[in-house]
Amino acid sequence: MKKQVTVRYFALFREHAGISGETLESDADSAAALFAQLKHRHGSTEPASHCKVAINDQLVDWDAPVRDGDVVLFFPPVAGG
Amino acid sequence: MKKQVTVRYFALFREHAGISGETLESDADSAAALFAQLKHRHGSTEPASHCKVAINDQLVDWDAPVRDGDVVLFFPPVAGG
Amino acid sequence: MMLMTEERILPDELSRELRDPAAGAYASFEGWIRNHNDGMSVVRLEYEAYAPLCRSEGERILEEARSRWKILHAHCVHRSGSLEIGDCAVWVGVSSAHRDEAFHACRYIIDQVKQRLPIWKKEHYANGDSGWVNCERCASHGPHYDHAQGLPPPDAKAGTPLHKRRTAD
Amino acid sequence: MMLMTEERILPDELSRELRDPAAGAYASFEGWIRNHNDGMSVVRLEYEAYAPLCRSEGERILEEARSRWKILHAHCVHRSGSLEIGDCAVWVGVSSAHRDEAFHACRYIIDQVKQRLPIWKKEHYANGDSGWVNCERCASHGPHYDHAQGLPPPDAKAGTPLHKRRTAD
Repeated sequence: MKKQVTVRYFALFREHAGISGETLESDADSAAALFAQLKHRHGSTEPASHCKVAINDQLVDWDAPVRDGDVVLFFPPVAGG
Repeated sequence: MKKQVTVRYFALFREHAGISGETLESDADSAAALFAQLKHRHGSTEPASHCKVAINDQLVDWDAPVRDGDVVLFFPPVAGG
Repeated sequence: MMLMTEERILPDELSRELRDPAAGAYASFEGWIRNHNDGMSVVRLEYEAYAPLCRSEGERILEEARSRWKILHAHCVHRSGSLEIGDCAVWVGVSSAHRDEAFHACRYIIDQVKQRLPIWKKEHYANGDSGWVNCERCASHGPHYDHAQGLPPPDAKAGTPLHKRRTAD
Repeated sequence: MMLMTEERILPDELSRELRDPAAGAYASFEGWIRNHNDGMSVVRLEYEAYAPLCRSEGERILEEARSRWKILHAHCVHRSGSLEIGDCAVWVGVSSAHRDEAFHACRYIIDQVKQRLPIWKKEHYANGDSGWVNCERCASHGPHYDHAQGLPPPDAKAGTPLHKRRTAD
């Protein structure tokens, strides 16, 4: 089923996408599926497990469901400090 | 052989002795022997190995020789920081 | 308390908030911007952070430290934006009755902060190139563990290392 | 650099001396005067130090840290005289390229300083009593390992614990 989601890209992903976010329609059931569908945007060829995902400002597992109206944040590997 | 040495007492030893130091004659061959001879002054009944000794501002082992003119410092167990 | 800031970090003021008559020990850590990384001469760093999650995840880390060790107070502040060599990028402070707990908690917090907070840094090199810094955990898997292998460098000139192994610790 | 001082310790000024463009990490420790020790309420501490040997032994400890870990700078300052609750009695700061070395060296220095420098502290309690604080290493041997067993308390009232097990870490 198609749902509308807002996606945000960070750092490397943002630079590759050329945009910091977009709202789109997707039938992806999970965060992982959505990440795979948007590979052309964020540009990462590596497994999602190396990156992180948050839905509605909560860090979630990659198998977390994506629901209509969700805001999904894709984080490349972090490097703080 | 008698030699003249200057002894200094610190902290607990100084308070027990009632003086911070004295110059005296002794035939003690080692720092340990001098410490034992002066037990009535520093008041410590425990083995010298729990304390420290310096001669002429160098920390030394308890079997270090005591020579004429030496300044011998007796340190109770330390507790810095 | 976990804070994100674009202002200069002032450890002296921050440490005052950890003071406590029952505290006998205070351990702190600061991450400073280094002038080199992996053989490259670094002139400047840019930190990008997603502040809302940095704060919530940071608070979680501090809470974990408090539950694991008997400490009195623990704070962390992380900067974002553009930083110069010598600038303080992150500060962690912990106070406790005894020093063992302060040291362990301080180390735990900085280690977790570096692995879990959504923060990324881009190094700018003396030769004009720039590159995103690879995460620490990946770096520990060796040079072949490269997250972005095959990813076309979006803003890099030829020869720019896209991911650096490690930076300021 | 190992310093002994009777003045207030200012960590912020001291840390500036450890700054280095090659430094990515700065770990520091401060020992603060605690208001309690071993169940007794402490109001003040007096530190007696033999400064010449504190300096030379302190320099030796710093040199050991430099030879064991790849660090850039390491300093230590210890106070003597009369200190109040909350005062900083000792400060250790270490800078290095990476954080692991700074943490290890900082911990090593404070541990050694507490065991090796000729410094003694006398606690003054809320009830008017006072007592010399036992050393850490002896404390770790348990309550029966008492250096001064049998030694008559020179200035203590009846019931004063002559040696306390531990104090501010």
